Amino acid sequence: MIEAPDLSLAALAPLLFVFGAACVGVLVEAFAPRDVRHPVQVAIALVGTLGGLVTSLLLAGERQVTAGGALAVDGPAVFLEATIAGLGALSLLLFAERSLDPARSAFVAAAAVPAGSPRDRELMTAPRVQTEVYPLATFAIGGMMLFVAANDLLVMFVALEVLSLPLYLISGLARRRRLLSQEAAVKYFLLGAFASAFFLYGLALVYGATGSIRLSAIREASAGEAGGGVLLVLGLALLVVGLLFKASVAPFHAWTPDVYQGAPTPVTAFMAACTKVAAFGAILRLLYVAFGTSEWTWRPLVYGIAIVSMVVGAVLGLTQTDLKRMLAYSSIAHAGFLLTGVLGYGSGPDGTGSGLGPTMFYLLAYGLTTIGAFAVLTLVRDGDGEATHLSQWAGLGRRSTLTAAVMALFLLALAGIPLTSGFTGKFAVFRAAIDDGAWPLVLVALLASAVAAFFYLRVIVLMYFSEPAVDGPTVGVPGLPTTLVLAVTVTATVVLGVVPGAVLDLAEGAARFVG
Amino acid sequence: MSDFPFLLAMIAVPAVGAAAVTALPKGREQTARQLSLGVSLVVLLLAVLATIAFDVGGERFQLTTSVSWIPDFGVDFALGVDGIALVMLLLIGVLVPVVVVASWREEPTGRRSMRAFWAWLLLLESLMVGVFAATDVFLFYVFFEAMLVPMYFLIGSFGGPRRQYAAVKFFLYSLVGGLVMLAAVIGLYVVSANELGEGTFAFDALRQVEIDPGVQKLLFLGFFVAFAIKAPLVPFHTWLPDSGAEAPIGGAVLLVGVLDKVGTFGFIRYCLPLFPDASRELAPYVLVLAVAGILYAALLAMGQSDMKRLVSYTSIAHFGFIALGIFAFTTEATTGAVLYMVNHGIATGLLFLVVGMLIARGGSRLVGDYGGVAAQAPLLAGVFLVAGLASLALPGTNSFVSEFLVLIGSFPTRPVFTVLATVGIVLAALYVLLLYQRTMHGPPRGVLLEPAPEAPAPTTGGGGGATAATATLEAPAAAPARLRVRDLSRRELAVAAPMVALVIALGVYPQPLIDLIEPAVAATMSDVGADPAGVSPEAPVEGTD
Amino acid sequence: MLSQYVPIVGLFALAAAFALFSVTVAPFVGPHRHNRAKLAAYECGIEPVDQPLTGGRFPIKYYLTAMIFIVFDIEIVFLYPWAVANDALGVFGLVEMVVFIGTVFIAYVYVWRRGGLDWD
Amino acid sequence: MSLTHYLVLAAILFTIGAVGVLVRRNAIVVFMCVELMLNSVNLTLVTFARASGTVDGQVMAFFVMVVAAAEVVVGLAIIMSLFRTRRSASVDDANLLKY
Amino acid sequence: MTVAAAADQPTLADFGTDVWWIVLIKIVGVFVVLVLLTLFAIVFERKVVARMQQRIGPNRVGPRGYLQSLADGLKLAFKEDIMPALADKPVYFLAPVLATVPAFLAFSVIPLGPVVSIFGQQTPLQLTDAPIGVLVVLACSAMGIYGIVLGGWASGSTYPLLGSLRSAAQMISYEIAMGLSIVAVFLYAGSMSTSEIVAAQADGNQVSFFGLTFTGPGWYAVLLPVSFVIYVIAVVGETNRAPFDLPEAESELVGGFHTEYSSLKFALFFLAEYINMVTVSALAATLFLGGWRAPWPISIWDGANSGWWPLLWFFLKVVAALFVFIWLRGTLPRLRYDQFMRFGWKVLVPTALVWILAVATMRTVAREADLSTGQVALFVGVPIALLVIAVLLVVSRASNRATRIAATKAAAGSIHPTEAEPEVLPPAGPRRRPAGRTGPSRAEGGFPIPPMDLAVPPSPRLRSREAVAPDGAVVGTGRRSGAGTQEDVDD
Repeated sequence: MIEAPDLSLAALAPLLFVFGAACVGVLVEAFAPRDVRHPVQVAIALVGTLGGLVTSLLLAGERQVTAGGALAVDGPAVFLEATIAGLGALSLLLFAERSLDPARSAFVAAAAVPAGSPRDRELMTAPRVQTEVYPLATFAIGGMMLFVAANDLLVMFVALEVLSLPLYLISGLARRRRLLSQEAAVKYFLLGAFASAFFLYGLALVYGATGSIRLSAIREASAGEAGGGVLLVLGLALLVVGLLFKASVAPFHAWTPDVYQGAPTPVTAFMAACTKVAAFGAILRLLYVAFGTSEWTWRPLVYGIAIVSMVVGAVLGLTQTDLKRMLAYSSIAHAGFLLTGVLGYGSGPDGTGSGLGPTMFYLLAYGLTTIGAFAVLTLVRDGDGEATHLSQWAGLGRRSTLTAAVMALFLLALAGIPLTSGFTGKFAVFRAAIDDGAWPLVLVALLASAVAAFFYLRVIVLMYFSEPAVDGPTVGVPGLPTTLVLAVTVTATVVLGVVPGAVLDLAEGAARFVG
Repeated sequence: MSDFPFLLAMIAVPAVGAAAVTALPKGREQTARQLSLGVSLVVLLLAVLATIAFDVGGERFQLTTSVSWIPDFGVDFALGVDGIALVMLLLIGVLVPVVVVASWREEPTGRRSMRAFWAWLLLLESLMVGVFAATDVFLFYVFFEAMLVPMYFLIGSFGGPRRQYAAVKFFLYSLVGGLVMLAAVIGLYVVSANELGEGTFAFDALRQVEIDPGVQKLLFLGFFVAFAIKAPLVPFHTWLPDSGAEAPIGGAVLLVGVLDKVGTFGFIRYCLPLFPDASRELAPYVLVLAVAGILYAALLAMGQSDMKRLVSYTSIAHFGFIALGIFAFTTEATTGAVLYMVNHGIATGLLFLVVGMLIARGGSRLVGDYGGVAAQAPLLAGVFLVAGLASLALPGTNSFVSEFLVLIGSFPTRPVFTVLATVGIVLAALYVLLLYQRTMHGPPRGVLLEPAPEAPAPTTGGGGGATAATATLEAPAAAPARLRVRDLSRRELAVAAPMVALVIALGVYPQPLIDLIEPAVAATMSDVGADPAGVSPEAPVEGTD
Repeated sequence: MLSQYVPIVGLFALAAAFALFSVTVAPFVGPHRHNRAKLAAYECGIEPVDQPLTGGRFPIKYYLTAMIFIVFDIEIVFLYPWAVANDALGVFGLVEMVVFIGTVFIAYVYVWRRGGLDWD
Repeated sequence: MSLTHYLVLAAILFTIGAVGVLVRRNAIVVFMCVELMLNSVNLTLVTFARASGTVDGQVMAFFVMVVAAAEVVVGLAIIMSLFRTRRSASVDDANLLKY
Repeated sequence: MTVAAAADQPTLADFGTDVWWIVLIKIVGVFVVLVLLTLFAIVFERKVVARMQQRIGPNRVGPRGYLQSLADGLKLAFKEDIMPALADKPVYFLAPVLATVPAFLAFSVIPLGPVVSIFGQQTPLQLTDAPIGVLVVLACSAMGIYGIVLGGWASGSTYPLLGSLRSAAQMISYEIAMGLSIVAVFLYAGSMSTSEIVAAQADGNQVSFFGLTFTGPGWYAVLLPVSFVIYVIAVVGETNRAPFDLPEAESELVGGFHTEYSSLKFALFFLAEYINMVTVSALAATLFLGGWRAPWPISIWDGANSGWWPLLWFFLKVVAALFVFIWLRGTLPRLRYDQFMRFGWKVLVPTALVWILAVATMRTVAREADLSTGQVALFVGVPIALLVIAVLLVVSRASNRATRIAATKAAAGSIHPTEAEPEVLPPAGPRRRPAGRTGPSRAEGGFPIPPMDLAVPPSPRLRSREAVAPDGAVVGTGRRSGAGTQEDVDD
């Protein structure tokens, strides 16, 4: 008789909530008539994600390993699950925006219709909307939440795919510039599959080296014989490569600008915020829990990659003329900053590291800010849809003071100016890194911040100090969802900058891995 | 009364004022102006009251407020002032209302509302107060960086033709400096955590930390770079002429008068007490920079054709003096330097204001476009003269006292540097007097002439070195025209009068300020371990250069 | 360790030899009466059009069917081990499988309702 | 044949797949190379399972197959949608997104 | 398992231990059996179908015509072997091999009988077996699809391509149903090894039904009737047999995937199809009909399940199954493709899934709660059955909703039940029947007639060669002169 594994439904409630909502969404897609589908889907997706958020908040303080040891419900998992659920809900609100585009939605009405065909042109302005994106996005959110809670490499891999596959799809569903969007999806998919193959091979090697894929078992095995040998180190490297790809860390960033630019902007926001949280959650867990004792194996690797990512993101960001691409490079640079925090792996014997809390805080802060920034991007439009070229933003401050002000706030936060959440986050991760003696890294990070600040500033300069172009874009009046998102993100950006104490406490208190 | 949180109020009142101005409906420009003036006067009142409440002989930091802010970082929202900070607050209190009045008729470029200008100005005031009042290094850093934003928008939105360039340059310079300092701030925290067991940012606690000399040097450099950029020491100064020239007059006054003082204030408050060993060791290098700045900036100032740039360069020279005073490590010199900070704010502020008034009339920033103003506008010329003389530290003006103190104080320890610095005084006399003479006297020139109907339009955009000679040659061609220079209006008088009064008053009787400053300086000197003995501040004020 | 598979290899060899022999010998045994029409693709007597379908488009339905097949084939992959071990797994195994099949059923219902199973 | 041989074979297959992804231009072929990589992982897993005498690795191979199948479904859908518009599955033809 | 297996019941340990010459004998034996069964099946089919159609069938070659298929095979060998010009040569060449070899292999795990003595060696009458025996069958039958798809594709011709596509779609669709149908068998047998499944069916099933206890037959066809029915239907589709022989539907696709094949290559496809038929019949016998074990009345005789007798029972069962195949072919018309696919996906698959769950639930409940079969059937089976019926009802109503609505509307006269054909072309000239003429036309009358003025668009090749008629009307094919339009004017 095989023993049934222990399964704490309460501890899994956030996951069940989100996945349940996704399943219900699929059923709604199947049964609800087309005209009521959109509001119903939005409602279900929001209920699911917010339910996930609330239940994970209720789980705060939980520390257990459940589902036969496959899932860890501990501080970081719960904190990041809540983060992902919250950010996911915000992204879903952006998905639901219907009053901005004259075409009524950011998503193509029928993905199967070839781009540019007569039917496609007909559907372009039809009131029909794509509603499958909601279950897809909910599945992705569920996958991300699973990703950060995975206590075993296999679950991690499955979660990786559960989060990736819907993303591949929805990044190809833009209503306008469909070719661009489809191309982005193909690139994202091919490179994503490539990276997951690497992750998988790493998994296999680690399994071969340690005989287990449970993170705690790997920890023990790697602690035993001086790091576990070539196989283990190779496996670790491959695993990390796979994860870094998802986190869009240079030099595994090749997809990021293309996909960020091609995907529908709400999806870009979703990817930029949630995927990053999830990927870093997994990186943290993998490095701290499984390889915490063989720190020397990954430290130099992460050290170097952090530098490369910051430099690449900051320097290439300078040359961009498209705002979405620019934000993509910004996200690459931020990934480097986050790695700085990851390096601040401290002294704790049970996987507590001084870098864990700060990194989680940074993830939350960055996610909120970047969603806000992309939300602003959806507001600025011309005849072709969103006006994302830098030159089109000239003089935006004249057209809409408020929009420009909000964008400026987000850009300042991304640049890490004090009294915004970006500064608090940066400070926290840098402190962790310096605490661990990574002086040179922090200096590079600071220089990179300065360089990156230049391209954020350039946008502000354009918005405020340039004359508006004659046939420039218009600033749309956002509907309720986008307004809500902007309100939340602006508030969060300011609050996390001015009085971050409570949230920092939360992150710091949650920063204890189990297993 | 002393329980009243003056400092908090001084930060909160302008911040709330800024929010209120922003919230005003469109078109209420007049209300916005009046509100701003009211708020800034309230801050002045608070500053004065705080000074009264300040006990000169009391503890080092008074009027303290401390609230736990970010416990995870060990950061407190800790405010408190010593004498040095207090005089800076007074300076802010005085300058802001003056600037408000001076900017009363400022016209927005494009369709922009001026409400933003007032809001940014008030926000800037709030943050400046915060910078000087913070006794927590983290809080200081936050204010230090946050201060950039309003200034950036003031320059970028309301500045001159090259405002974009200037704004970005200003921001990036400051940001780079700030980020380097951030590294040092974090490092300081980590060091304190290692030394004290628990990390802290509290200034008083940090002073007690014994830091390894090598680390000290690194941290010192981190802070120093940021401050050196802020208070432009020579290799880091290139942003100031651009920003000073492109900023609106009000912004320029605050920029040079207060904002840049943060740098020198930082030297005194943070570099010296926290890293005494490093300070002593590196002082010669700093002094080289300071003296080089004095001479180099003075030379450059002479070559400027743009009045605002010229004034900016004079400031750089003055900052050299201040730095010299600080790093001479004598109480006199440092007291002089602090006093210089105040006086320079007033004197250069006045100079900027006058230049602004002149530019408002002529529409050009070039020296060569003006001439013979004194005949038409004697009041303006008079104020200009006072400002100029204060700037070159003529005895009887406020700057003299401080400059003299600096030189007297530094001579015993650093004779060579002091002698070299005195050369700067001569150069200062040259550029100020030349400026005055070219614009106020001589035949009328340039844009101040009404063009004759048949005469060709005067060339306003003359290149860098539009000299008096070429301008005089042009003059006969425009002979039939008449000058259209108005003298000072009542509003402008209201701006100039208090400043002139301060120039004179502080030149004659600086003692109250010195009394305020000296104990704090002495405490700093004991922190840094310098020889506190020196010439007493009551040294006879005699002899000129 | 894999000896029970050896006979299969033997059968494979025999079957492959037979089949290969057949296809190889066929051209030599039969008559050869060359005729261009014999080499043309069979089009019921109409002049053949060059390769109308290969390299062109297939109905999307075939693709859909293949996709749905994969989904269910995968389901079967999990059903077989479960079925064999069902007695040992007990109630937990049943519950797991109900959840699993239920989940796949959701996808199935979706495909059905959205017309993925209709051929026209 | 020892287990090492299987591992080496798997590594070679993986490398072939990886190189294929990098050098081939047809999206479908690239995709097939990815699948080759996944299957080489399966081989590795099964070999290790054999070596360690547990069935974990084989169970993992199941999961990998499932995921690979899901990837096929999604990937072909995406590639197909691009192909239907452009009539080409070459990665080089997808060149709208550039710096 | 509580199988009181007879001593000669082989276990898994018995396999893979034979000496090499026994293996060789078995291999050749399986090969010969399959070829012979094919030859038999072909002629058997022809004769049975002929009987069903009131004909005699082949009766010339050999005794009563039983060598007819051998003669046909030999004849095929001496036909001309044609390789179409557009064919992809290597694939075209190898496709028949690819179809045939897996067909043979699939039979390798079919148990033909108990352990017997061959030249003194005790060995089971089965080529081999493995713990995953049935998977070998499934894998091999799946591999066979490649032969068909590649053969159709490599022919470089339209009909074979369509045939192979259809065939692939059909085979994978029905493979799902087939795969699901045997899950319940594994569930009961607790094994995927064919010999163990046969062993599991050996004993009668103790059924206690509310106090009454009796021994039912052990055949899974009886215990799992739904599985069996699904299996039977699915394998008919899987083997491309009538009424599901759509890949080679003569009336639509000429010959389907093998249109371009001739001679021995065609013979190999033919062989593969019949071997597949035999294999699935044998599998049906193994999984559902007790394998080589004697059926009930005979099984009373103790010697029936030992020695070489079981070979007889086994082949009887296979032939019976083959007869069903032929019977179906003789009686049922071919389905339309959409009906066929719909049946597979919308009926077989969900039914199989629900059935699996029902079986598993009943089994688990019975084991855990220690209930008798009858109670379980009452407490679990009945509710599940009701639920399933209700769901099916709802679903079928829902799926027909659009049709019903359309029907109602059509009845009310508001819409036409079918959408009007979009008008592609302008009419070629004045209508044959001027509008003014009274009286109903034949077209409006009762039965449909093709439009008399049908205009067919010119083929692209024609268009490139000659100009379109000057009046802009489209030239109908076959009437290239102006006669057609002239005629219209005359009328």
